[in-house]
Amino acid sequence: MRLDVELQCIRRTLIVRLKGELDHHTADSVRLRMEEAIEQEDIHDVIVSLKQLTFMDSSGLGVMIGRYKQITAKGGKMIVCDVNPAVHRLFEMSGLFKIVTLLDNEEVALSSLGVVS
Amino acid sequence: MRLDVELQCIRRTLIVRLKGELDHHTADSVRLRMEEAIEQEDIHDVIVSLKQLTFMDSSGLGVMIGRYKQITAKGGKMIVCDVNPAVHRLFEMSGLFKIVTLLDNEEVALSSLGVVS
Amino acid sequence: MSANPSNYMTLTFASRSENEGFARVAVASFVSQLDPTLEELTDIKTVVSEAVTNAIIHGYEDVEDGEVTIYARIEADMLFLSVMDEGMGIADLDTARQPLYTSKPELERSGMGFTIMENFMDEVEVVSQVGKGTKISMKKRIESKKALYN
Amino acid sequence: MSANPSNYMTLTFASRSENEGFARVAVASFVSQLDPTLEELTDIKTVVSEAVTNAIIHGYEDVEDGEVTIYARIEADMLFLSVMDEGMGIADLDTARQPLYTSKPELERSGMGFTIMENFMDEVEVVSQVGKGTKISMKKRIESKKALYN
Ligand SMILES: Nc1ncnc2c1ncn2[C@@H]1O[C@H](COP(=O)(O)OP(=O)(O)O)[C@@H](O)[C@H]1O
Ligand SMILES: Nc1ncnc2c1ncn2[C@@H]1O[C@H](COP(=O)(O)OP(=O)(O)O)[C@@H](O)[C@H]1O
Repeated sequence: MRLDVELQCIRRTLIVRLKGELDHHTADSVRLRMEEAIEQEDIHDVIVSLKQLTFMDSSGLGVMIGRYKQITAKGGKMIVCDVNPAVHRLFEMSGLFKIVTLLDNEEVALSSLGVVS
Repeated sequence: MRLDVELQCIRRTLIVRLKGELDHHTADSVRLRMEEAIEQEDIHDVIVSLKQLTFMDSSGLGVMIGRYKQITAKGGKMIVCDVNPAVHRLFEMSGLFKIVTLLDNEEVALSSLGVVS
Repeated sequence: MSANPSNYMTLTFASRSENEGFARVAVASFVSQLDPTLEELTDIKTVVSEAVTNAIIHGYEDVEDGEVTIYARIEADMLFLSVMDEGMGIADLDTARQPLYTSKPELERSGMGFTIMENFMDEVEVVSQVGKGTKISMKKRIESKKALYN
Repeated sequence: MSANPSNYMTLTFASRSENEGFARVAVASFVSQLDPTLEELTDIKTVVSEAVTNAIIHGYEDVEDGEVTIYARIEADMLFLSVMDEGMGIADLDTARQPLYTSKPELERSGMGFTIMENFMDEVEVVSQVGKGTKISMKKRIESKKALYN
């Protein structure tokens, strides 16, 4: 069970691509990597791509909520994209889809932020 | 854990394609299907393709030895093809590769039997 | 290949977070003899993950020398699943089971574990004793894929 | 993500052939924390399959109400693996361990189970008592893939 975090900055938007299984065991490293990246002064918004996420549980919800709070405290937005049906149900159950914007893919997410990639 | 058996007759040659995991649990059904097919009067030789076999243990060796005996009793040959390295080691360990012909693929196996497919 | 009534397994392992993934895979592999749909399998993996994670971080507070036990039984199309720890137990079950309640917000817990278990399983029963441990017993009927195609 | 010393698991299940695949997957998933090569993982799956199959068909003679127990422990890069049954036991161990020997040729057994275990593991110890059961204890050093790439 592994999780890879890929980070990319486009203008003031941080793109986070999660690959693998996000659970309590892997949540810490995801939190640390994202936290550090979001702290960068020039980062304003975050796009989290779950396209290659093969598993997520409520520990993952916790990480998402934490990063949502972090970026909104900076006045930014968090968009989650490429959410599979299983993760979508978790977002619904927790009410997270009401505060986090869910979009189809990275491209749509970027243009919704006015970023041309 | 499942195993599918695909049978095809070309002239007097029976081609058996095993797909999945061949262990004690699945060995019986493989044995029964192959036994019945080899019993057909017009079947002279057997080619077993392991291209899509994802697991095999000594129960699988037992099935192979059993079918080898069955076809040689009829005066025919048994050829096994598309053997992955793991299965190859089992064949070596048991000495089976000395009595069963191992060939690269179905095509080579068919032409070695003088069958044009 | 079909599942006869009453097959079971018991799995015990050290309370270490690296076993969470292993526990999910083991239970999913056991349950796969019922030929569940992908969605059912994901539900079960998620539920195992929630209960095992809770045992590790709440029951044993991340101390790695505890033991987590999973018991799974299949009877016809029913899955019976329990997850047990001998950890600190839960004092107030009603509060604990409320959506979004967590006793460890500092660990960024979402408080959604019990809610997910209740949503993904047909029945969830929690028995807990402070200082003794916690046992979650769950049931789920598996709508076999076979039933859809045959 | 790296494996700290001494993680372990115990898995007990009904002596039914449909559990052979499940047992392989469970052990492989547990061992994967050592980051084994694909070949090592296949070896371990095969060994589990051999020992569990033997417990089921020889130990319990295909009666499904027996119990098979697998114990696995990881210490640094070593895997300790045992497979136990409380079945009929083995009267003559030397004969049983000989390549190609089988007491059940009528079931098309190849007699290669013990030979495969000995080839794929670094050490194999068998303790058996007639009427009491059999315990196979094995060791294998895992040459982590990490060691190859780092
Ligand atoms: N196995 C357990 N042992 C002790 N306390 C537990 C256990 N499982 C759950 N709890 C308590 O119940 C609360 C709610 O659990 P849950 O809904 O899974 O949310 P979370 O794990 O995010 O805190 C936990 O915060 C904890 O206080
Ligand atoms: N768990 C067991 N309980 C009783 N007898 C066993 C057990 N394992 C092995 N044996 C005996 O040892 C013999 C050799 O085993 P093995 O090398 O695995 O070959 P096979 O399973 O093909 O017979 C078996 O035929 C059986 O008589």
